[in-house]
Amino acid sequence: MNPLVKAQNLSYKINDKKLFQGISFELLKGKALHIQGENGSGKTTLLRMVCGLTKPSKGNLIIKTDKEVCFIGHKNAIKQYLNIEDNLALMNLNNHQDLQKYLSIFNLEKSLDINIANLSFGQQKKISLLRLFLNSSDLIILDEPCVGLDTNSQEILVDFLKKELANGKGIIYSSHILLDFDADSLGI
Amino acid sequence: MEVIKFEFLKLLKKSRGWLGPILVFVLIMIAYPLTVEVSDIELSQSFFSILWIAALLVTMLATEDIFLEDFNDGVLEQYAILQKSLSFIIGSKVFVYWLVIGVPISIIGSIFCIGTTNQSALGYQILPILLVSTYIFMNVFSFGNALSLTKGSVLGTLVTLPLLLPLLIILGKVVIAINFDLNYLGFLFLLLGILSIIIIIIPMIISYIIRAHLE
Amino acid sequence: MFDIEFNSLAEALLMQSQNGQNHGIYVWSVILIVTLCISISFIFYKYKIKEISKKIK
Amino acid sequence: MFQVNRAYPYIFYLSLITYLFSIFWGLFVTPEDFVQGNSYRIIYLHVPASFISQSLYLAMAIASAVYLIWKVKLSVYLVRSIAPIGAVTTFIALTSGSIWGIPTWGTWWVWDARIVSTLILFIMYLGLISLHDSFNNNEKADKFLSILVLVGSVNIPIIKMSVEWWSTLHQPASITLSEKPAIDLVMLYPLFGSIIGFTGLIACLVILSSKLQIIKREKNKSWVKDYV
Repeated sequence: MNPLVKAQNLSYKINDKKLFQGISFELLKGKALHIQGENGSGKTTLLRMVCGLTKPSKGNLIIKTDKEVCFIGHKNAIKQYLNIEDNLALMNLNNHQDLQKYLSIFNLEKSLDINIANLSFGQQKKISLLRLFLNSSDLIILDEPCVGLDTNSQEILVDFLKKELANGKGIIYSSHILLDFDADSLGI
Repeated sequence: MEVIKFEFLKLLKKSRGWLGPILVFVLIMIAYPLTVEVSDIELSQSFFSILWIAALLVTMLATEDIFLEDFNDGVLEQYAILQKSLSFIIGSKVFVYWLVIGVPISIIGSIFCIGTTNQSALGYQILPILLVSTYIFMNVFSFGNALSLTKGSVLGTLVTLPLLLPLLIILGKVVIAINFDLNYLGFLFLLLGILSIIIIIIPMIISYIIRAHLE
Repeated sequence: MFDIEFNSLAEALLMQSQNGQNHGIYVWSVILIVTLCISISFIFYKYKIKEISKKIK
Repeated sequence: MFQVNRAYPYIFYLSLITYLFSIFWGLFVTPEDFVQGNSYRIIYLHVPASFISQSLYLAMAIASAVYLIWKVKLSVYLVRSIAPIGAVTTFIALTSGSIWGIPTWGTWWVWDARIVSTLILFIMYLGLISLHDSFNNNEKADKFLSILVLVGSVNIPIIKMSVEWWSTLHQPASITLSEKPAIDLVMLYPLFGSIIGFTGLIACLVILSSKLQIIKREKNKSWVKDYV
C-alpha cells in the first residue's frame, strides 16, 4: 500500500539555526500521526511543510493525493466583519449536504446572520472547524484543533476523526490536549 | 469566476475598504481649489497634476490591506494550499479592487475634469486614460504592499513609488497631447500595452512573494 | 603638458577663472565632500568588521 | 574570499594612487576650460561617481538574478553590501552635481533628466536597504531584496528614457549636462584615470562591505570563527 505522505530526513533552518533535523515518517491511509514536542520545537513548521506552505531546507517530502489538503491551523481563516452565512459561502461550504447537521450540533443554526466578531473565541473555532467536518480531502492536517473547544465538542471532533480514519483518510495532527484515538506518535 | 465573486463579497461588505478611498478622492478634488486663487485658468492648469497625484494616493490607500487582512486571518494560507493557481487568485483580487474602487474614481475624476475645465470632450478623453492608469497603479501598489506585507504600507510605497514615475510622466504628456489635439490614441495604446504586461507579470511576482511570506 | 596651471597655493585655492569668478570654493567643497564620504565609509566598514570580529571571538 | 583578502591592499593602494594622481592632474595641470572656467574641474570627481552609481545597480541586478536562479547565497550578500555604497556614490554624484551647477547654471537644482533619475536611483538604494533591514527572517529578506532589485533594473532604463523625454519638452536644452563642450584629450586622460581609480576604491569598499555581510550572516560557521 502506498503511503499518503512519505518524509525522509526533513530538516528546517531559520537564519542558519536548525529548528529540527533528520525527521522521517510515513503515513498510510487510515492512519493517524500525532506530532509531539515542546513549544518551539517546530511542530507547526512541520505541519505547514506537509501542506506545502513551507519548504524543507533539506530532505524529501512526497505527498500522494490528488485532492486538496485540509488544513486547520492557528489562524481561523474566517472574516471578522462577515456573518456566518457569508463566511460559509467564502469557504464554499454553504451548499454542503451535511452543513445543517453540524450547525445544529454546534448550536449555530439560529445565529447565521450574526457577525463573527460578536461570537466567542470557541464559537469562532467551531466555524473554522466546519472546514474540517465538511472536507473532501484525503489528507487532514490539524494544528492544535482543540484550543478553545469545550469537552463536548472535543468528543464530537474525536468521533469525527475516528470515522474519517475508518474511511481511509490520513490524519497528521499536533495537540497538547490528548485526543482519544489510535495514533502513531512522532517526537521532534 | 468564483474567486471574483467571493472577493466582491468580501470587499463590498467592508465599506471602509472601498467607500473610504473614493471619499478621500472626492475630498482631495474638493480641497485643492481652496489652495489656489479661484480663477478658472489657474484651476484648470493645476487640475491634472492634482488629479494624477490624487489617483496615485488613493490607489495607494485602497491597496493598503489588500493582502494584509487575508494574511492576518489565515485566508491567504488557505488560498496557498488550494490547487488553483495563486497568481490567478491575486490577479482577480486586484481586478475586483480596481472594479470597486478604480472605476468609480475614474468616473468621478472625469466628472470633476468636465466641471473644472468646462470641456466635456476632455472628460470623455480623460476617462479611459484614468481607467487604465488606476489599474496599473493598483497592480504596482499591490506589489509594494505584498513586499512590505507585515511591515506597514509606508515601506511598500517608498519602494514602489519610484517605479511609477515613468507612468506619471506619460500621464503628463497625455494631457499635453489632448490639449494640442495630438496623438491621443497612441498614448492610450501605450498605456494599454504597459497594462497588458503588468497584468500578467505582477500577479506572478506577488504570488512568489506571498509564498515566501507564508513560509 | 605637465605644467602646473597655478603659480601659488593661494591661487590654487581661489581658482580664479577668466571671467573673473572664483571657482575654488566649489571645487574644494566637492573635494571635501568626496573625501569625507569615501573615508567615512572606509572607516565605518573597518570599524564594523572589527566590532563583529570581537563579538564572535 | 582569502584570495580577495590578499589582493585587497594591492587594489586599494594602486587605485588610491591612480585616483589621487588623476585628481591632482585634473585639478592643477589641465588647462582651464574656455566656457566653464575652473569649475569644470569638478568633472574629475563628479563623473566617476555618477558612472559608478549606475554600474553598481547593474552589478546588483546581475547578482540578484544569480541568487534567484541558482540560489547562490554569496551573491545576495553582495547585493546587500552594494546597496549602501550605491547610496553613497549617488549622494556624491548628486551633491557634486548641484555644487557644480551653481557656477555653471546659476542654480544648484535643475529639473534635468539626469539629475532626476539620479535622485530616483538614490531613493531606490535607500528603499532597498530599508526593505532588507525590516525583515527578521534573512532568507525572506534576501528573496524580497533580489526581486525588488530585478524589478527596479527593468524600470531604471525606462525611468531614464521617460525622464529624458519629459525634460526635453519642458526644459531649454542649453542647460542639460549632455551637451558638454567637446572635451580635449588633455582633459580626457585624467578623467579616465580618475574613473579607474574611483572604481578601484569603490571595489575596495564593496569588498569590505561584503566581508562584513559574510561575517555577519555566517557567524555561526566554524570557518568564520577560524578566520576571525
